Amino acid sequence: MSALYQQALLAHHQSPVGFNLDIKFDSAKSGHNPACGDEITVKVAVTDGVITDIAFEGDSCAICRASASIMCEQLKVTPFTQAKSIADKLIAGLESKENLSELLGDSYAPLNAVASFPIRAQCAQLPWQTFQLCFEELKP
Amino acid sequence: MSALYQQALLAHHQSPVGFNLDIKFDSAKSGHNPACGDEITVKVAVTDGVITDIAFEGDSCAICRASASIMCEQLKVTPFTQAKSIADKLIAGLESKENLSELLGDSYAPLNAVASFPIRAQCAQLPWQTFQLCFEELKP
Amino acid sequence: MALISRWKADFPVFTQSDQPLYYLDSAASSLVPKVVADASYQYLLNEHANSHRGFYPLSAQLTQRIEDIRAQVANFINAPSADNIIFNSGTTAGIHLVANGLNRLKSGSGNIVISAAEHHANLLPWQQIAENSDIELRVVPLAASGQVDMPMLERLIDDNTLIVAVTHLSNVLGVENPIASIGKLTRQHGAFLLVDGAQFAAHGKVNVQALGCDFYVFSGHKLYSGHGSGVLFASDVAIAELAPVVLGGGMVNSVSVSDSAWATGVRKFEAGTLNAQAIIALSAGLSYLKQAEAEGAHTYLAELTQFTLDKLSAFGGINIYSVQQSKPQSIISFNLERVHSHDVAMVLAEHHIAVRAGHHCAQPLHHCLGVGSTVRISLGLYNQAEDIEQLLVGLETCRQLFIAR
Amino acid sequence: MALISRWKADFPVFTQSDQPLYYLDSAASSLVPKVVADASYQYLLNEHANSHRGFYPLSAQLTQRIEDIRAQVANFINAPSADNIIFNSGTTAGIHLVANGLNRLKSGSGNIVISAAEHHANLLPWQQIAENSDIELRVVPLAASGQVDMPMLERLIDDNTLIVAVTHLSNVLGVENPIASIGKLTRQHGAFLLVDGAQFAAHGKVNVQALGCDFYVFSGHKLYSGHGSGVLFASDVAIAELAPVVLGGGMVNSVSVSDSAWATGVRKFEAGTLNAQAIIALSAGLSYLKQAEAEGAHTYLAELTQFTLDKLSAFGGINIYSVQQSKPQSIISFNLERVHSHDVAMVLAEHHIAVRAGHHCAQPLHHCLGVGSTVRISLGLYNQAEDIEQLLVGLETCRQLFIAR
Ligand SMILES: Cc1ncc(COP(=O)(O)O)c(C=O)c1O
Ligand SMILES: Cc1ncc(COP(=O)(O)O)c(C=O)c1O
Repeated sequence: MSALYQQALLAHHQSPVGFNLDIKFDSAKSGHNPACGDEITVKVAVTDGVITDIAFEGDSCAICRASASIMCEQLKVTPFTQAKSIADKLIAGLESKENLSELLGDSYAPLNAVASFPIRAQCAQLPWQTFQLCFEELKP
Repeated sequence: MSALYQQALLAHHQSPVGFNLDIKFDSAKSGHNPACGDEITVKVAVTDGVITDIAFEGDSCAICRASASIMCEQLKVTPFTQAKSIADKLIAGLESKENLSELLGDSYAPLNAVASFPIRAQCAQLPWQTFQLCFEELKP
Repeated sequence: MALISRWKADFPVFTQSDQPLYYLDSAASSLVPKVVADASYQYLLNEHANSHRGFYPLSAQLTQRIEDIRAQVANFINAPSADNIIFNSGTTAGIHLVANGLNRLKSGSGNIVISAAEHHANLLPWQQIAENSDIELRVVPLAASGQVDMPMLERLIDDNTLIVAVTHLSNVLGVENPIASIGKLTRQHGAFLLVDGAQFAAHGKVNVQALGCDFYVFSGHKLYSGHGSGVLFASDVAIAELAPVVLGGGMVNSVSVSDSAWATGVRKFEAGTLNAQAIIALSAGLSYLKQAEAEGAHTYLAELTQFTLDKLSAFGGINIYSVQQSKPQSIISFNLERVHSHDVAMVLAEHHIAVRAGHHCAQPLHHCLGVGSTVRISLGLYNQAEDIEQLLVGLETCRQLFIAR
Repeated sequence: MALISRWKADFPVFTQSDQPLYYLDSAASSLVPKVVADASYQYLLNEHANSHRGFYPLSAQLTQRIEDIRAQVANFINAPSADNIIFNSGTTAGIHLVANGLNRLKSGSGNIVISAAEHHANLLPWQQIAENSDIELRVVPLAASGQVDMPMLERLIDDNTLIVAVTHLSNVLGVENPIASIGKLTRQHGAFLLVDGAQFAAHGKVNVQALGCDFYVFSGHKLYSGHGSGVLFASDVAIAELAPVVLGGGMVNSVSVSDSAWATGVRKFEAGTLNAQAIIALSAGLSYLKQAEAEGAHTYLAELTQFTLDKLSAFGGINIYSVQQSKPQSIISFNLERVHSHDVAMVLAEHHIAVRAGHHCAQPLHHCLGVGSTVRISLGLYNQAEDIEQLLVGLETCRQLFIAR
């Protein structure tokens, strides 16, 4: 039906993982995409170098929200530095229009189509860039 | 041969009347046409309300020079205020693309073609505008 | 009421491919009719030269033609004379010339009054002046009607007001401001009035003398003329106080390494090579528009706007930010509840519908509306009921994709 | 040596009427080949939109295309990256952005160095800065070669020099300046170097990195591209010090009524609607020029220039102001002794010859030459020996009309 808004992406949009800022956290950061007007807040809790909880909230488009949902789903219980490297790869992959499921695994497939819409790639990057800010704050 | 540079105009250009600033004068004024780079100086001597001598000099194009020559030829021994009104008519006539010989007499025929070249009409106007400056200075 | 455009066939883009195009973004830029493209093409092929410079016919005739078009433009907005018309590259460039060229703004004190509905082009230059001097920027809020709040304006203008700068027609709300009343008030306080006509010029008869404005600015590309032309109308008093901002060839009488003297008249505001192609296209565009207006364009577009408003209201779940007006003005902004404007625009694009989503270079206005972004549809001569019906199909898809389950 | 142009047939203007056209005014604006006019026409008919704004294909594809052309332009002048290319409306506009946007020029002290051969576009903005501040304007005279006098330049640049602004190729003399040497000197003193490439860009390979310049400016309309496009190259260091001058839509990240934040990258220097038509025409023009260069255009034009110089010298009674160079550069200025340049231009126009007469927006240079005005001929790809032969016929008429009797 829609090249960009496929079922898998819409599922994340409609039932986002981690859409709940009411968690205990060690770092909270906000991000803003001026082109789109998207605003997001990401919170992360880290214990012994592992992400124990991660959540987001904000007024954002479906792509940003789905991407944030995938992020929360994928990064929970992940070593913090490994999470950072996933974020780096995803952001760069969207920039260079790579196939994200080949790059990072099937869970990222909902975002595959985004790479073909450069103007929207920023929306998918925003949650991850905001997560990077948290990493900068907490990094060892 | 040339629509603009007809024989009569060229004759004035080549043997200009009044091209000699070494006269006794009551007013001397300079004019400048920035579009063309033309520069001219006009000198006038007036006795008892009549122009007794008028002359010009300067670095100018053929049209400006021919127009100045016609001016010197026509205005000498003319009542000052009448000369002023001729100058006004000629300047306005060139602006509104009128036929100058119909407007002012056959002596002005060499300038008839100039009206069809708006960009050059300024060149023909310059001596007369400079004369007007003299009139402003001396006017009763 | 058959809302079928009699002008659509004049625009080749609609038949160039087998993909349909439902273009609802004329406020960003209107499409170009064949007659305008032809005039440009003809110019480029056979008439191109540098105007205002050469004695040879190609250049001299072009100079004459541009000066004739200056008179045509003066006539289009009922300016007193062609000597009040300054050509430039667009509304943004025109406002730049005023904000940086007006002597009184260099005094460093006083205030500037704008409205909360201004496009960034009519906000940022004033904001910068306020930041770099003691001049205060005063922003008049909007009334419930979407117009400038007149009682508030009366309170904010005073004898220290240097200039009032307001839009004639909001590019987000499609609401027309009462410029003539604003002009009266402005004059009482000895302030200048600049009107941003970028949107209005395509939708109504402009009469700068009746409006009582000192500056009126608009862009050719919103008037069916393609890119590259802009017009700055300046009244005689305004010109007398305006210094040239962009400096270069064609604007000086005499230049030495130590000193220069400006040319007289409007040419001193047009440094550099004039874009003759854009000016010729503007001429063709204005003629086209005038003809369409004679054929009832304003009424047609008002009806089509009303039709659109009715359909959107009936659709449900839509917040419309454009206020109902006696004469609806071809621009409508809205949001589909709970769906981001960019998602709506993307899905509509997949339905071959062109709309704009975002803040439309009017972030402060969106702040007032309490939303980050909106979907904007704006109508041009080629639009008809069919475009709106397709829009509703697209919106229905949005609803199904993003909401309904 | 057959001096017949292989490119003339690409320009429809020469066959559009039964009147011949001997166009010798390419330095004012070069004529437009059919391939460029076609690209513009195609754009206006089928591809017109507002770029950098919309999500729908018409706009999104246009955005992509403009960004691709940015890369093409970067390549044309060997800029490090597309992020060093700012689009605007011409050389005059480009220099305006630098003169009004560079932070160091706001300090109010120091000096600016230009040459005596500058076009008003590269003189007036600096003159104005000097008038309004304690910054001193230093004008380097020309050597007998017609180039910037290098020993004098060395004396005039110092550690307080903020920027050196010189032309790459004089639009009057057709003399090329030793920019790379100037660049070296400039860097030693920590000054910026702006190069006015308006004339050179059509006549030689530009390599901004080898030249060592911080800014390089040129206009599309002198590059066979029609009106409306200009390019400002700015190095990374230069961009870091450049504030936006023209303010409006598309250049800000966030705007509130009290404060705004610029967008990152070159887009912040491109406020307002981009002239996509002119940018697309520029792309077609650059491709056309590149192809012609591959076919030997530079050598051909150098030969034709030399041929012209030889013919003019042999004609007698002509003062040629362009100095003999190893590689003559398509521009020759002269006067017919005892005949005003405007009269020459008029008579030539009657012979269907297009030349420029006057000060060519370089009054200070004419002052140095000791003349008020000159006749300038400048060659383009369409010129050939025939044009020069007709020129001599025209000059012979001038001689007969104004001198010989
Ligand atoms: C050397 C030089 N600089 C600047 C300009 C100004 O270019 P434009 O009129 O395209 O802004 C010109 C051409 O007129 C020129 O020859
Ligand atoms: C109200 C208003 N003002 C100014 C502008 C800027 O116009 P331009 O981009 O043609 O300079 C626009 C359009 O974008 C507008 O809608």
